[in-house]
Amino acid sequence: MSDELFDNEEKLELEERNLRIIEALIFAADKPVSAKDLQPYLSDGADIEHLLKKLAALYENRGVNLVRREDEWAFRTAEDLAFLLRKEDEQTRPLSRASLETLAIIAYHQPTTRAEIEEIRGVSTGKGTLDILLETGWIKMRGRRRTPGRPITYGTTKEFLDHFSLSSIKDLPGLEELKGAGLLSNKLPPNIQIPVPFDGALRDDEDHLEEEDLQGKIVEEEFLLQNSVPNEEK
Amino acid sequence: MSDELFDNEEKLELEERNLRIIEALIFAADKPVSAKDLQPYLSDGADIEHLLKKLAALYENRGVNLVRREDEWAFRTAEDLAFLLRKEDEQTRPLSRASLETLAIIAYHQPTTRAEIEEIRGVSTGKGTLDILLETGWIKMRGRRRTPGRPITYGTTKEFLDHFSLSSIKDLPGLEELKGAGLLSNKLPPNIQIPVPFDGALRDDEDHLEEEDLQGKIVEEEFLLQNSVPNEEK
Amino acid sequence: MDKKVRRCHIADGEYFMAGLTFFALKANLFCRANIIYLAVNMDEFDDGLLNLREKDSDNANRMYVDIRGYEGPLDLLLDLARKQKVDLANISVLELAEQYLEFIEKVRKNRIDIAADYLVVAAWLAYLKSRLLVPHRDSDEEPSGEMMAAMLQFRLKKLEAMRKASEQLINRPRLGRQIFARGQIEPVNINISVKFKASLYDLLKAYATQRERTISANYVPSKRNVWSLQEAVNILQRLIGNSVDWVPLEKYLLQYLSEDEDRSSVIASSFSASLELARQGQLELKQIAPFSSLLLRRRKANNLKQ
Repeated sequence: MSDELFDNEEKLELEERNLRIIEALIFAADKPVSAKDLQPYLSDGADIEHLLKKLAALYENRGVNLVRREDEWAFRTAEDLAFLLRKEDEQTRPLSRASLETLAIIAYHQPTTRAEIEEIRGVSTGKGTLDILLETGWIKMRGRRRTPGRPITYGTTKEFLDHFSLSSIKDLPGLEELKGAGLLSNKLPPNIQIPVPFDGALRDDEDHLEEEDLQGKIVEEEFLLQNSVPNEEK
Repeated sequence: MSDELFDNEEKLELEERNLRIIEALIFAADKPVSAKDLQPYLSDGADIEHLLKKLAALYENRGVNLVRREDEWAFRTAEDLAFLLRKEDEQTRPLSRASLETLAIIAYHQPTTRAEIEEIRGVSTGKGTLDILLETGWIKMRGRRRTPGRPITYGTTKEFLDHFSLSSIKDLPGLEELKGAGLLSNKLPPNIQIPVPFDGALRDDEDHLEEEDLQGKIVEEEFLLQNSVPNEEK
Repeated sequence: MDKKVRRCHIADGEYFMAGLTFFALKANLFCRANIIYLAVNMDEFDDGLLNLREKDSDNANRMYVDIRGYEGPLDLLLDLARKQKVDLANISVLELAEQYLEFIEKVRKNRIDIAADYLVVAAWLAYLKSRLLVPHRDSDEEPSGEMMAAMLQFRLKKLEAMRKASEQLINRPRLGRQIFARGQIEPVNINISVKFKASLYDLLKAYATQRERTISANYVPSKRNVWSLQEAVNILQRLIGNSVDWVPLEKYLLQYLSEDEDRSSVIASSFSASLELARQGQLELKQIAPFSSLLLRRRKANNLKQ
């Protein structure tokens, strides 16, 4: 009787040892491990299948589970904790110069079209620039101008005012203030004008956006852009 | 009474969940994780230290252990299973005796300077020796000693602890003995004043590293080394 | 400690002795230049050792001393001290000093180049020896020989302790050799959401800069109306026609002088033109007083001709 007890205890000890070995081997392995891989490390006659199932049961409710993939075994994060392995990371990035310039023009000249922006900047606006600005949430598509080509008009949003700590769009400094701040030189020709920005409701020359605009498809085409560049020199 | 019971149950459930989360996060990470890193994922007011100790106890006799590396935690295969897993890695060349001795001196005497290392070893430290150790990531430049010549002080890193399976620098083998024998001191044992290895924040007699130190240019010069050898006989 | 070095054997009692770089540093009075980094010329050294070996090969009572495997003089000294087979605390420093000096003599006889620090240490050990032999006087400012010897013993003990510690350290279960981290790391998927930032100043600066840039690019300075000489001649010819009355120049130019900007150019050019026409004999010029109006008329002779 006591012999049997002793035997049993020894058996349990051996099993425990086998379990620890399996645990360590699967943990350290750089890929899932099969029963065959484990065999050489275990005591003779060990029932690997049984041991693996026992180990899997041990980890069943833990943060890490021992899972079977076909005939191979690996540790994996418990499925309900998978969210831990997703990380939301926020990156702050400064706006590129092109984006910043475009944003500034939209702010001052709104409602304005892409063609007008290009005309003021003297270069064509890359497709990405407006996309990025739309992504920032600082500008929005307002409507479509009632001119040939029906170009989309852009304007700034409340988020824009928030970000730049402006209580209203009229707080944007005017010509004299820009000069006073040294941002504009005094040698400018007298005919330079800085428009009064307007971010209110649609103007008379603006139509509502169409269904497809709202779905994010900007249907302006190149020839429209070219044609709609107003001739300022007149 | 039943409310209390319920509260208790809820508390246990919460703890269980926190344990699972810690388990999953440390399991998934590729390097030791600090309590601070775990914090955001746990319920408010969770006692992380307690949870980590509980989890460590849970894994104590398993094939994989939760081990402490200073203020960070990681899962590592059990030490007693080393014979199973032993791998001779052929890629990393073994450390030279000079490097190993230098490493030991830095570990036991930290924060220490090159001059002090040379003094103990009785030879000048080859240019490569410290470089190699810095490259292993086991030692780091800590700061500069506030003595003439402002020599750079060296100390060990967390990677050092992790590599040599030490929970903290106080676990260095034979440390107590050495301390008792006054062998970590610069002075003869009779006037015992025993420095203890220290890998914490900069000490009173250490300055921060300078910009160029961090760029990897060690600007200690030979004459500094010679001049900064402490005068032991006084 | 496995030292993969050539061994040399020398006669019993001939210990290779070396000293301490530390003391070498201290003793740079003895050897100002090339204190530490003068290497032993190994080739020559080896030859010397070979000679030694041949010479002493018949000596049955021999001792092996590693040379090349030593990490400097202190290392060698430690090994030699161990060969005294006593506790480091009980080594005879005096004996070590004597052995060292004998060694230096021997090596010099064999013309083996030896690093300067060995020589420096020899000098230091000779000094130590003398301090040990001469009784210490209280008035002595220098540390006693016993003190210096104790220091040397202490240093040897420290080095030995560190050596032992380094062995213990490297024999610990090491990550990636005996202990392993998780083999399959589960990558953390990071969703990066980009947040843009810009300051109002940046915005205004950008606006002002580009407005200024594009305006200056389009700016065309208005062309100043400059009459060339030929133009002025033609105009003057036309204006004067066949008039033979004296008429002031500015009266002819009345319609051109209304523009302030052009005024000086018109006057200058037409004055030059009038001189030119006078030279050609087509006009006659007259001025009644200095700075008064210039009067012009068609020359009569021409009129007659026409």
